[in-house]
Amino acid sequence: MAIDNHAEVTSSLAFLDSAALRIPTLSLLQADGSLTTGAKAPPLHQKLAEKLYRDMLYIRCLDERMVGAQRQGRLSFYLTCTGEEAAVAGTIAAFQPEDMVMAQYREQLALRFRGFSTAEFMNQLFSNAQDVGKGRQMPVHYGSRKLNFMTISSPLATQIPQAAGYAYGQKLSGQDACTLCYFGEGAASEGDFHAGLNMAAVLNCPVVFVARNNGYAISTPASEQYAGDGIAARGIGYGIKTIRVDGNDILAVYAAALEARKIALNNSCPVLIETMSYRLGAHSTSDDPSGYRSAEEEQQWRQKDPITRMKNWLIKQQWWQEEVDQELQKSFRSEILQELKAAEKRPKPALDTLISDVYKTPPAHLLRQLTDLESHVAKYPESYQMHGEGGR
Amino acid sequence: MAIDNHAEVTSSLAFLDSAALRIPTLSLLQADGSLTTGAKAPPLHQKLAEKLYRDMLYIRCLDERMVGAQRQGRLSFYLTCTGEEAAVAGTIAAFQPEDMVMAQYREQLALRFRGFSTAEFMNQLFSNAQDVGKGRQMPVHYGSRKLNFMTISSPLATQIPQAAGYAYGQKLSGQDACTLCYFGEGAASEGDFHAGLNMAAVLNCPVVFVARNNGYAISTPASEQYAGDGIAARGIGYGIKTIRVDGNDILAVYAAALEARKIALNNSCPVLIETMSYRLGAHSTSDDPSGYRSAEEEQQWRQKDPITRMKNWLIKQQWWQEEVDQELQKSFRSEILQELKAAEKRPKPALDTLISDVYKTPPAHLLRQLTDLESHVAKYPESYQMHGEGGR
Amino acid sequence: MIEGVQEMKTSRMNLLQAVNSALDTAMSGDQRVVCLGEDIGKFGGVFRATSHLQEKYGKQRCFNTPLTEQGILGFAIGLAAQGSVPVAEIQFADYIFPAFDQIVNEAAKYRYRSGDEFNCGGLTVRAPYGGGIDGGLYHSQSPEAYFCHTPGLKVVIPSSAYQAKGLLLAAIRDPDPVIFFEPKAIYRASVGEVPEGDYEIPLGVAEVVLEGSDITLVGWGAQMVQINKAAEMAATVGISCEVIDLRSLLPWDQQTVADSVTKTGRLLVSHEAPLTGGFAGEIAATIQEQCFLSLEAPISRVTGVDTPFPLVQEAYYLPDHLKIYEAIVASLAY
Amino acid sequence: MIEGVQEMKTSRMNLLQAVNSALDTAMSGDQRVVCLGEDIGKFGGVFRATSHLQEKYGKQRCFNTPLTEQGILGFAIGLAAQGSVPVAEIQFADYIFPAFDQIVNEAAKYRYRSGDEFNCGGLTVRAPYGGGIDGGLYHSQSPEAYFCHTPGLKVVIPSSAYQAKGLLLAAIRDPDPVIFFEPKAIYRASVGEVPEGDYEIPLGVAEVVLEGSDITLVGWGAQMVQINKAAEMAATVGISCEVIDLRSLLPWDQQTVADSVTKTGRLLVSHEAPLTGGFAGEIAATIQEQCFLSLEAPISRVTGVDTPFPLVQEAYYLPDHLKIYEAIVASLAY
Ligand SMILES: Cc1ncc(C[n+]2csc(CCOP(=O)(O)OP(=O)(O)O)c2C)c(N)n1
Ligand SMILES: Cc1ncc(C[n+]2csc(CCOP(=O)(O)OP(=O)(O)O)c2C)c(N)n1
Ligand SMILES: [Mg+2]
Ligand SMILES: [Mg+2]
Repeated sequence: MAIDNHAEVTSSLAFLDSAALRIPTLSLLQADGSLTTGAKAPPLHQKLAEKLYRDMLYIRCLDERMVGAQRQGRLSFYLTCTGEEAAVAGTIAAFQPEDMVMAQYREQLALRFRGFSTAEFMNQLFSNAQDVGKGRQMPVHYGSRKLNFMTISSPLATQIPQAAGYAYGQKLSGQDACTLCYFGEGAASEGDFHAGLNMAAVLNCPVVFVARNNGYAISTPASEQYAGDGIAARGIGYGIKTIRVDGNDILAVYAAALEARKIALNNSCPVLIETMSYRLGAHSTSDDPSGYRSAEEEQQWRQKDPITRMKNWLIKQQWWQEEVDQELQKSFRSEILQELKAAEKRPKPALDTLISDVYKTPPAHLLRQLTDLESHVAKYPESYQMHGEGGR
Repeated sequence: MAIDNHAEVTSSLAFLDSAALRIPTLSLLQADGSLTTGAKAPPLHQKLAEKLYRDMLYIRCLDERMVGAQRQGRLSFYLTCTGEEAAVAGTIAAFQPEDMVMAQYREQLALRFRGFSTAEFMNQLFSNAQDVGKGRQMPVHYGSRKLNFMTISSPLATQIPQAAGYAYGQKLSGQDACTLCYFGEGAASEGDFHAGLNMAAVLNCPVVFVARNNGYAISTPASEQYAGDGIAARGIGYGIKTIRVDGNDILAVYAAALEARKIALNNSCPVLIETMSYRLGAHSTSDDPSGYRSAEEEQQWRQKDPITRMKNWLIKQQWWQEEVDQELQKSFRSEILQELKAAEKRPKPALDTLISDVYKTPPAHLLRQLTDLESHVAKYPESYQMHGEGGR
Repeated sequence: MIEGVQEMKTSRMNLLQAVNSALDTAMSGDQRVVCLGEDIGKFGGVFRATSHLQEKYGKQRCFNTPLTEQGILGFAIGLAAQGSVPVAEIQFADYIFPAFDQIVNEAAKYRYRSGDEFNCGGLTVRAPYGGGIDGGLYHSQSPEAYFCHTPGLKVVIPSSAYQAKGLLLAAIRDPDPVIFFEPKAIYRASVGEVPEGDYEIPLGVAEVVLEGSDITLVGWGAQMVQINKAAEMAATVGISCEVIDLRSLLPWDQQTVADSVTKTGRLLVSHEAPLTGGFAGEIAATIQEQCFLSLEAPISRVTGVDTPFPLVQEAYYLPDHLKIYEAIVASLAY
Repeated sequence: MIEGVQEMKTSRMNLLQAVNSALDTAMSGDQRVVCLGEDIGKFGGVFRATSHLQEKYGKQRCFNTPLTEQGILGFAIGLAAQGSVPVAEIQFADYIFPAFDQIVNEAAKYRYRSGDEFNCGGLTVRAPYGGGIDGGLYHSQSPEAYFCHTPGLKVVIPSSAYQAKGLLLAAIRDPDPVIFFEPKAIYRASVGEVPEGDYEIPLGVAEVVLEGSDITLVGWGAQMVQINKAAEMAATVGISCEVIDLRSLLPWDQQTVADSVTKTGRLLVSHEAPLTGGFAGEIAATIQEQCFLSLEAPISRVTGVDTPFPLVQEAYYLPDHLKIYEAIVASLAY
């Protein structure tokens, strides 16, 4: 019968507030690479640990290089993961290739982890004819069917209810797979967040939500985004199993994510992980954070760099040496630069990519518009240079 | 600095769930009209108590009569408050006439409490020329500027962020008044609920939200609406002071609401009250609950009737006698029937109410459309009979 | 008529039953078809379009959602992207707007923005629309034009029981997202013989309901009742109307309309939605271009007034057969 | 030119600065004016339209909201109903859709449904719109037609710094809710002398930018750049264009356009939004009716293609001066 689960009764008039629910932050790894007292490291074996570290380093190199390239005017836009590498690496590593990833836009590390190549990054960033997205979206809106990475969409939070639905479909069709959904603490203010988490809980969807709380949504600090105890406290309200982790601590993130996937699949239910971290860079290349936050604040967080922290741990494990680091970065940088140069020279998509994929098959009116356009362009070829393939 | 309020750290991997936050239900009055042990009644003096009881009884009579009238085909639609009278009466009574009420649609009791007359109810229900709403909305979409009761809008939950904004405006313009916003547990699934509560909390809006949890949204039971601990648990997530009350217990509701208004105005902040009750009738006259719930379930809740419970208390206080009840109902019924008959005979609004109020001043294209329509109607007068005033 | 349909066993159904039959047919034929929406489960929906489907196909494939249209659409898009074939119900078309972003920014652009890596083509959104039920502002709207301005969507509106089943089956199986508006005013009033089996009516193709020579009348959904009535009235004064039921609004069958106007020299388009920005404007703009030299009178639009949908003023607001008839006469007299 | 404006001190401003100046003027003149939106506070907005307003008028009157467009609109409607005069910013017009329900079901119908007991007429919604900044699908859209189909709203789009300030001040003080789209492509490129003081440009009135005799060209916002360029090209081959900047789309100035077309006999309408269901259709439908006997060629629409807004294909998608010029020539040759 309805409502009877709210059974506990009181006769004392008391309002509860955030203090009634304090969600601690899971933290296993200290800045120097040693475990906190009482901490138990997750089963992260050497090979995977090294891969994660390499991927984090790679993305740091990629981000630095592409911000530079944007400044040089070689591409219009870029957006880094800097500061949040452990939050992304630690979560994606706990999932299987069959699991669908539905990300916000700052999770290029998840793609790298699954094998997205430098050339693939570059083709998207430079909107060339080899971009599987056909050059239609702004830089960093990656997607890959073969890697089960859903194409990024700019409107924030829309992927959250979609992820619930995707996960429901996975369950319905009997797949042993779940969905991993990333979003920022800013996006969590959207109505779609509410709809998505509530539906996932009510409809028992095997989806793991990762709320990347990096303290800012462009210029808006978390303190002007919400008044409660972060995003995690909301999970409890939806009846979702929830954990908060130190997002700069790869071990804590990985431990939580491993367990989260298990719960989601075994119990057919959603799980929420809130990763507490900091966006070390600008929001994007269009942004200048000095207009809304202090250099000191940034500096404090730079000292908590998740990559350094992991390196210290790896070195303590004797799985890594400082020297390898330099070499690796060097080789990453040269590979990136080489692919960048190649990608920017590749031809752009053909004219007809303007109208394909609007529908599965272009209807008559779109074909007519294309034909009209082709004759117009033929009349003014010099005015419409897109370096189209086949001279179209 | 960002995030540092999430300070508590743990090294043990544990997911929290609904069990981490159990919100009890405030209950003061028992079925027989006696207080629960340890309960302290709120300062509800005799005159107000009697008024509340009369208003509850009145609305019960009105609802019964109008459901009957709908069955007779005298009006197209009606919707009752039956079962939730205490939840509405107990809240509205704690507020001042200057406070704005933004309701969902099942809160006719709040209007009655503020002095909406039987004729005013009827004019709206019969869409006649005396309806201040000019006959434009379906029955029960009441509104009254003079009573600070915002006109009801059918799209659910839209009033929730609006209430936050209204309250912000009250504060900004220095009014010593707040906003009282009602909605159902079903409406609380809408994105607007999330936006409204979060914004109210972040922007410090003096608004009291009353979530009427009556177990159903049309046919959908609360168990298919949410998986957490009701609506109250969400309040904590937003950092809003929150209380859950037995919605059939007028004393508990009134006590909570009095305190809520105080908190909202003194602290300039939102407060959330969840009233646990049951929709005893059909969703509306278009609905038949036998298709989705059992008669036994209804019967169980009928025994918790909030009006009977209050009467028992009043009688125990020696403020009321059973006999008065019968008389009062009789006089309510005859007044209602009389006004009903008068209202259904009143003329309908004039033709030009079709185009007025779309804008403050009708623009040229609308005036032209009206003129065209007038000549058309003049040609076929018998086909467009709206009993318009002045034969228009 | 579709091939093979002639031989099928038919039964008398109203439009609502035809919708239910289409859903039943789709669900029984394809495991991947899933129905979701507010109150559509055990209860079968507030209009009962999904009656008995949960009984037949289980709670996993026909289920109530929480009360959130943006959530329903988001969820359904995800389901479709995954490979399911969701049919989402929005309880009234008036309540589709909270889902507008998911529809126009997400569903409509899903395939395009990914370069066809992903799509949500399996998605169908059903919603009862239109006036005629004393519904006032929020149980009467005809929002089709909003969606017709959105490349990537298909928009379909049946006007009879037979059409409802055939078009809905086609919509469900169409590889693009389809918005399917059902004329609730004639949910029960529109009754006809409907094949019990499986058949489709192709999307994007209009139906010439009545051949005529003096003027072309174009409409869709419940408005066809008014148009047909007006055509009958016109016939009594010797005016021969060609009546076209558009059925699909996006993409719409320009050829059939243009051919007809080339023949008749006159066009009238009628819809319940307000005039300004309504889809009649698009049709008029297109046809004046394609048939410029054939037109003997201005294209006439008979539509709702530029106001919100009223309640007691509804009869004044609606473009009924009398208004259409008058416009026909005016066009002929031009 | 507005009366009294001639004597005002002016300074050189771009369109963005003119918007900022309008907000500053409105806020300093009326305590009730409040600015809200994502990142508009301390930071002054991602385009800096609200620069320094928080500094000047305090955090209570110029503030960041949480990241929720439906919330921003709902909140602003409540503020307006209460008696404040909110100016809500939507960061990009592409992100206005989550607020669609609050705009079309709530703001547009607030006064009507209450019989004028309540209204939210103080509301103004500002949003940068349009292409030209390499923004792709979600930083380029021109959604004006969606709003123009919504009685109860006013829709305004400036095309210059001078217009931006005068129209925005009029919009803020207008007693009806106004959607104000700002052409971000020319935020900085459009520079001109703008009065430093307070002035308004009336809503609902078009501006004849250039008089001519052969064809009427109608547009708004950033598209005026292309239209003017095309008119110049046409002049070099002896075609005389009358150029009309609509400025207000809802309600729109039918009289000025109809008078012009009656004179020129030809009409071309251009906008960035896709063709089908775009506002050019409404204009064409209206004018073919009002000027039927004057038209010497079909009304021509030069618009975006019926696709989502692309990125690298943007130059193909956009209706530029060359496409407009070709359509002018074709119309004259008809
Ligand atoms: C619906 C919508 N509104 C606004 C924007 C503009 N916008 C892009 S990113 C962003 C901030 C997002 O912050 P957060 O979710 O915290 O993610 P972060 O950038 O910190 O990773 C905003 C406002 C958008 N993309 N979509
Ligand atoms: C946006 C929107 N979606 C759907 C509806 C249709 N509808 C009207 S009432 C209702 C159920 C509301 O339930 P709840 O909020 O619990 O309120 P209650 O009726 O129980 O008081 C629904 C689905 C609506 N009015 N608005
Ligand atoms: Mg963030
Ligand atoms: Mg309810």
